[in-house]
Amino acid sequence: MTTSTSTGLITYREAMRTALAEALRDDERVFLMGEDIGRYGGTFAVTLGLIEEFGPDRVRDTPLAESGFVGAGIGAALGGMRPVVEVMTVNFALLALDQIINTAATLLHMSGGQFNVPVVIRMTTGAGRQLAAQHSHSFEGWFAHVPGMRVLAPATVEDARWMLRPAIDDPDPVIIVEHGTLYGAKGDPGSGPVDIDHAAVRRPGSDITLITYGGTLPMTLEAAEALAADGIDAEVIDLRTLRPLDEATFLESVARTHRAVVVDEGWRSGSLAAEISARITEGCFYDLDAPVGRVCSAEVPMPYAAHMETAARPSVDQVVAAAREAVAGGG
Amino acid sequence: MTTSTSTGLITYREAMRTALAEALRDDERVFLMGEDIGRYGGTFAVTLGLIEEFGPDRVRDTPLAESGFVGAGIGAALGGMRPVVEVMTVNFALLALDQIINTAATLLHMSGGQFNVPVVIRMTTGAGRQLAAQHSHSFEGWFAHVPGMRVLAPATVEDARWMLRPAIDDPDPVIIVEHGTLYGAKGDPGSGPVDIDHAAVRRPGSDITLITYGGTLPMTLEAAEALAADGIDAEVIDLRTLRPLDEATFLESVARTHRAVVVDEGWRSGSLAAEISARITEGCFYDLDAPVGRVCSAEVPMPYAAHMETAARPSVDQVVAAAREAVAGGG
Amino acid sequence: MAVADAGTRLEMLRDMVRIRTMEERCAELYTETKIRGFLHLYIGEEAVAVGVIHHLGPDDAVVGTYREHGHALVRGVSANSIMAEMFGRYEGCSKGRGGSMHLFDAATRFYGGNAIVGAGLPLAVGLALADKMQGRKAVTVCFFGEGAMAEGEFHESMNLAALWDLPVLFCCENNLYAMGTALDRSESVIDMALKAAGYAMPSWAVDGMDVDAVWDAAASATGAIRAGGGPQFLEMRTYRFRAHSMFDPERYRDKAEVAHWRERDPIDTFAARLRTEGILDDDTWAEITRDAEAEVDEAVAFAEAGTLEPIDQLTRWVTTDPEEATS
Amino acid sequence: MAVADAGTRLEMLRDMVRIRTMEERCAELYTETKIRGFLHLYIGEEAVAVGVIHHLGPDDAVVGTYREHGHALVRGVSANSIMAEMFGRYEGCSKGRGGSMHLFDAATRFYGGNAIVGAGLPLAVGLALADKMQGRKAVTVCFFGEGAMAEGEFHESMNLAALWDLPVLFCCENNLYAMGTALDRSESVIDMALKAAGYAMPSWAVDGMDVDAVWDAAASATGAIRAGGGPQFLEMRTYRFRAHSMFDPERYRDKAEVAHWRERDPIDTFAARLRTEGILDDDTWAEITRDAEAEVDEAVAFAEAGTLEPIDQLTRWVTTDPEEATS
Ligand SMILES: Cc1ncc(C[n+]2csc(CCOP(=O)(O)OP(=O)(O)O)c2C)c(N)n1
Ligand SMILES: Cc1ncc(C[n+]2csc(CCOP(=O)(O)OP(=O)(O)O)c2C)c(N)n1
Ligand SMILES: [Mg+2]
Ligand SMILES: [Mg+2]
Repeated sequence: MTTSTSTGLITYREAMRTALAEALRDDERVFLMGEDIGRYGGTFAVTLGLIEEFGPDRVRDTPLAESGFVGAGIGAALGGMRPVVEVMTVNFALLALDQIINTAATLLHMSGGQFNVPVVIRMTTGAGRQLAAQHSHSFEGWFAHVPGMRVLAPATVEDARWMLRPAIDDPDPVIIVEHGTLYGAKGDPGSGPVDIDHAAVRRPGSDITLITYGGTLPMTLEAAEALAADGIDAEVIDLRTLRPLDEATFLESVARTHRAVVVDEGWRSGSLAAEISARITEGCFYDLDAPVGRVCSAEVPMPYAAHMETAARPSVDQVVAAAREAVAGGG
Repeated sequence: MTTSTSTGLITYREAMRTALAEALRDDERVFLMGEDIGRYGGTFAVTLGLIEEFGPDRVRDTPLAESGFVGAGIGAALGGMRPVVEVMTVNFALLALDQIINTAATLLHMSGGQFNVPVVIRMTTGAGRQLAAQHSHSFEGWFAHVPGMRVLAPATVEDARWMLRPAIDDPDPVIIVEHGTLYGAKGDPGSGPVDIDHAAVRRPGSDITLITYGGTLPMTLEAAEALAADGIDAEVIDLRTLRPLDEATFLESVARTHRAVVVDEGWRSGSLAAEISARITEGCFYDLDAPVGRVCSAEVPMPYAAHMETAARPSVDQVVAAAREAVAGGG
Repeated sequence: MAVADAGTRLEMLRDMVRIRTMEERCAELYTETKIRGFLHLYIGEEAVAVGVIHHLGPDDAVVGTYREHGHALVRGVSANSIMAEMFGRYEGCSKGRGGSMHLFDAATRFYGGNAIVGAGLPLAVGLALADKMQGRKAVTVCFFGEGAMAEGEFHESMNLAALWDLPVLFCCENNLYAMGTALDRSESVIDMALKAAGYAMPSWAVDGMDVDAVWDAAASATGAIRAGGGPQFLEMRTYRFRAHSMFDPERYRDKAEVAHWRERDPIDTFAARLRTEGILDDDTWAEITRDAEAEVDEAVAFAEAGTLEPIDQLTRWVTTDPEEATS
Repeated sequence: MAVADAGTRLEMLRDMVRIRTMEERCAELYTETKIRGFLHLYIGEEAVAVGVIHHLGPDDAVVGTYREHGHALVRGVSANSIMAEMFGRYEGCSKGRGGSMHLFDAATRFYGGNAIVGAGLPLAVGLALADKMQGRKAVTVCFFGEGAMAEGEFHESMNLAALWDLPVLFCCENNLYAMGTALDRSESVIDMALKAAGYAMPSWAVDGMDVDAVWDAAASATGAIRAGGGPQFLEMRTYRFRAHSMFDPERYRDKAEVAHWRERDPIDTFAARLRTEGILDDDTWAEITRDAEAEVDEAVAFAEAGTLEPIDQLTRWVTTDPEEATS
């Protein structure tokens, strides 16, 4: 089912699929649930072929009822299963937010430690495919606000391949956000496991720290190359886990580079980028040579027209400009 | 219906009620809708007596169906009415988030400017009444993240009295968050109108800027008094409007005082306080003598037990300590 | 069954052909990447939009889904502005901000173009509430798929409309699939008209492949609503001939099933009937198809010639320019 | 109607008295500010929890609401730990983190204590799904008010349970009001048992003031579920004698209505019936009430003597201590 090319490179989509198949094979308690994950083959083809191998009970198509089936996933987790629930996009996840926030994230605490909720909830996030204002937003920062959950944002094929296992093993609710533009990306899946407690330095550098996650990692790396051509050696950090934040990794980096720019596809006001900025201010203010910069989406519901959508999203140019400004602005 | 005491002071609850009654009286298109706002008298007695004066059509009790009746409010706004919808608490508003975010906030844009949505949605927020983890959170920062909406947080009796009118006149969706601990607070309602575009300096000062909104304003003012006794003259800014943020007011203040602490009852990670901190870094980094401090709620679902709930929420002592640290830490 | 007059029936045939012609072209244009994003075609279901919307006047309102090109076109939104919208042009009915899934038109009270399944239902309830509170006699028609009926918002909206006795026509387009999920895999009871009983709402199941049947049922339902009978529910039994969207490889249904339904093509069968009845002849048919082609040709040319909104307008329409408030 | 044996019926009487006694005391303790937050009393509705839960074994699960003291107590959660919870003590069944609205107990599979109206329903569906997938024969009972039935989650959960044929007993406690909203102001159809028909789920309306009737209906329903009959729905027609919560001035109903229902007090009427049948005498009654008082006295003393969790434990149980994972 997984198509490994001769080069050993696979797509992000295949990596997720391999991980899901492996989980289904290794652990009887695991099952998948979501809209059109079975007979349709998955909206983004991530679950393609799994129903044939594992059957309709374990690759369970659901009605359109986000609150109901996410809640049922939470209940099944309480009942000893290890559900991996797919919500097509984070935009639709708003319909299930009550269950995720008011039940999954609070139950352990409200029950005084009696009931942990080992559910995994996967969803696509982000823009870039001209899907307009009801399919393109990036609400993962909201999940990262909520105590009681872990939030993962695999940005590489390797993370797509290996983050699921520890997510399933986590006794608490885990949200996995997959940027829609990454599914076709190819990469080396590595041989696992990966650690979901730490951010990763994707490119070491000494002049400035660029901090990002998920869908904006590729363009941030591109920006770093462009900056290198200019003699600016940027370190690129992939947060990987949006909650709990591994601040040690980025604080250590910024303490060395003295400058930082955060790249985040969410709208700027109240973005996850704001939190990173605030933490840097709190954690290494006296090391900073310039204010922490932010490159975020324009504060507009995502437009359909290609040129407008592109204009609304963070771009390589914006990152380069922000980095140059930070480097110029400091001492 | 409104009980004005001889001193001219009224409660925050009475101020809201007076504003609602006035709106119903002045504009035929205005109607109220929500759970138990009519015959019950309002969960927090804000709408007490209004059904008697305006009848059950205009003070419309709804079934328990947050998504349905909030969506109906949005539709009624499109249809030319001026609905003021009450959702009992911001926690329950998660059930209606899809309608608020994916419809109300995007419709004007998706329709290329054709359909604006003049709906007002009121809700209680915050902890302090031992209502535990499903009734006590502060999600208003999430609304402040979303383009297309205005978010108001009246913290004083005067704002409770006068913010509704401009909210109803606003052609776009407006969220009003009312902290549950404020309803009984007494104050002078003033004679209006108030301006909903600007933050207010509630206490001028020169040594440090304390920035807050809503339920934490009273304790921040208390902290300022405690600091004054110590010789630290704190300026207290009440944001009032959480979106769009009036950054000019707080940036001007911080540029003068060189230090800032943000007080926000939301959980720290991804809080509105993070946004304020990031904006200050961006807007007056070189004026700052110390990192911007944050005093937020502990990152825990709100506990029931009084001592634990108190410990989880921002306190005067924490604000004082953060302010002292900022003053000590700087140049 | 009451049948419309010959003129109206010819108009309905014409409208079905217009939709079909426009959408066949959309599919091509998608392949040519002129249209992007998600594109959901209505081909096979034309009788539903046509038979219902023919009963509406200018004061009535329509709430649609992301499969709404047909509804928009019959409602009176021009093919030009629809096509320009899909091309992402400023001349589009949503100024290029919405695309295929978000057609809007204030002039015809066409309220979308909603791509959150089920989310249009509460909106329709609210529009009808506004009409009722303001003493207007309008009907709000809400179209939604049978898949949407599993969503909580369906239930909440049906209850509110019935409880408050609102002038809404709930129009379920039961095409048997929600993406790849067959109705019997998503509903414990597949008789959708029956569900309305739980809200004491009058309901009928209608052959959605027959525009005469749709017209008749919608005549009764809109008539009842206008007479103060409160909300009504119609289950239109229909079928989509094409994939759910342009990304759908249709693994979940077999070709024979599609072929079987194609035999009931709402255009072919209706045209044949009109011929039998002597209402349609070769010349008229040729004219109808020629006009439809011409309309679409013009729309494509219009869209091609359309302009791109300047990027510096990006944050326009996030909030209302005070000059432009409409509601 | 099948009736339980005399011993069981006496136990049911005893359990109703235990609930009543505990809750009358809660009301006093609230006035004394020993209990805080929202307090929702079950007084008047005791027959429902008692008649249903008497059919459950240790493997079964219960999902309740914020009006759940009675369910917890009959399910086997000790009065001590319930009272300590309401006092905010570490010895409480939720360690003082939950309070009155959030009683939980893993030992008896008591899953709350949910204060978002309707939110327990999907949870119950999931618990039953887990049982079914793991081949366990358990029943999950989900209690909810008639007010919750207007929420979308009710509809979504009913459909999922029926579609997947899950072992859930949906138990609607129809006390005619949701806070101050009378049923006919919130539902277009007020026959709640009828709604289950929309999901092809067997359902009955039951006199919820008569514990014999509840016991009998629950016997059939749980029996059907255990026999593989899929989900069942019971509408328990009951009434709350007290206000919705301690803040409710009860403007929405008149005293005569309450008085009328009080004549049907489930404890008084059942005790009278047992006396007539010679099953209950003065001595037994005295013992039952004395025991209940003693149990509550002890619970209050236990709660009073309970400890406050150290504040440095504040962020405990936000995420799971790896040693403590349970599910
Ligand atoms: C809330 C939500 N969930 C999922 C989707 C993805 N989705 C788009 S269309 C669709 C199927 C809807 O089926 P139905 O209501 O029957 O309408 P049809 O497409 O058949 O016309 C799905 C699952 C969505 N847009 N919104
Ligand atoms: C989603 C949500 N909306 C509103 C509330 C406030 N509220 C608490 S109980 C209640 C009434 C519920 O009525 P019903 O379901 O009939 O149960 P009862 O209280 O009568 O037992 C309301 C409106 C809530 N807790 N959750
Ligand atoms: Mg369908
Ligand atoms: Mg009730």
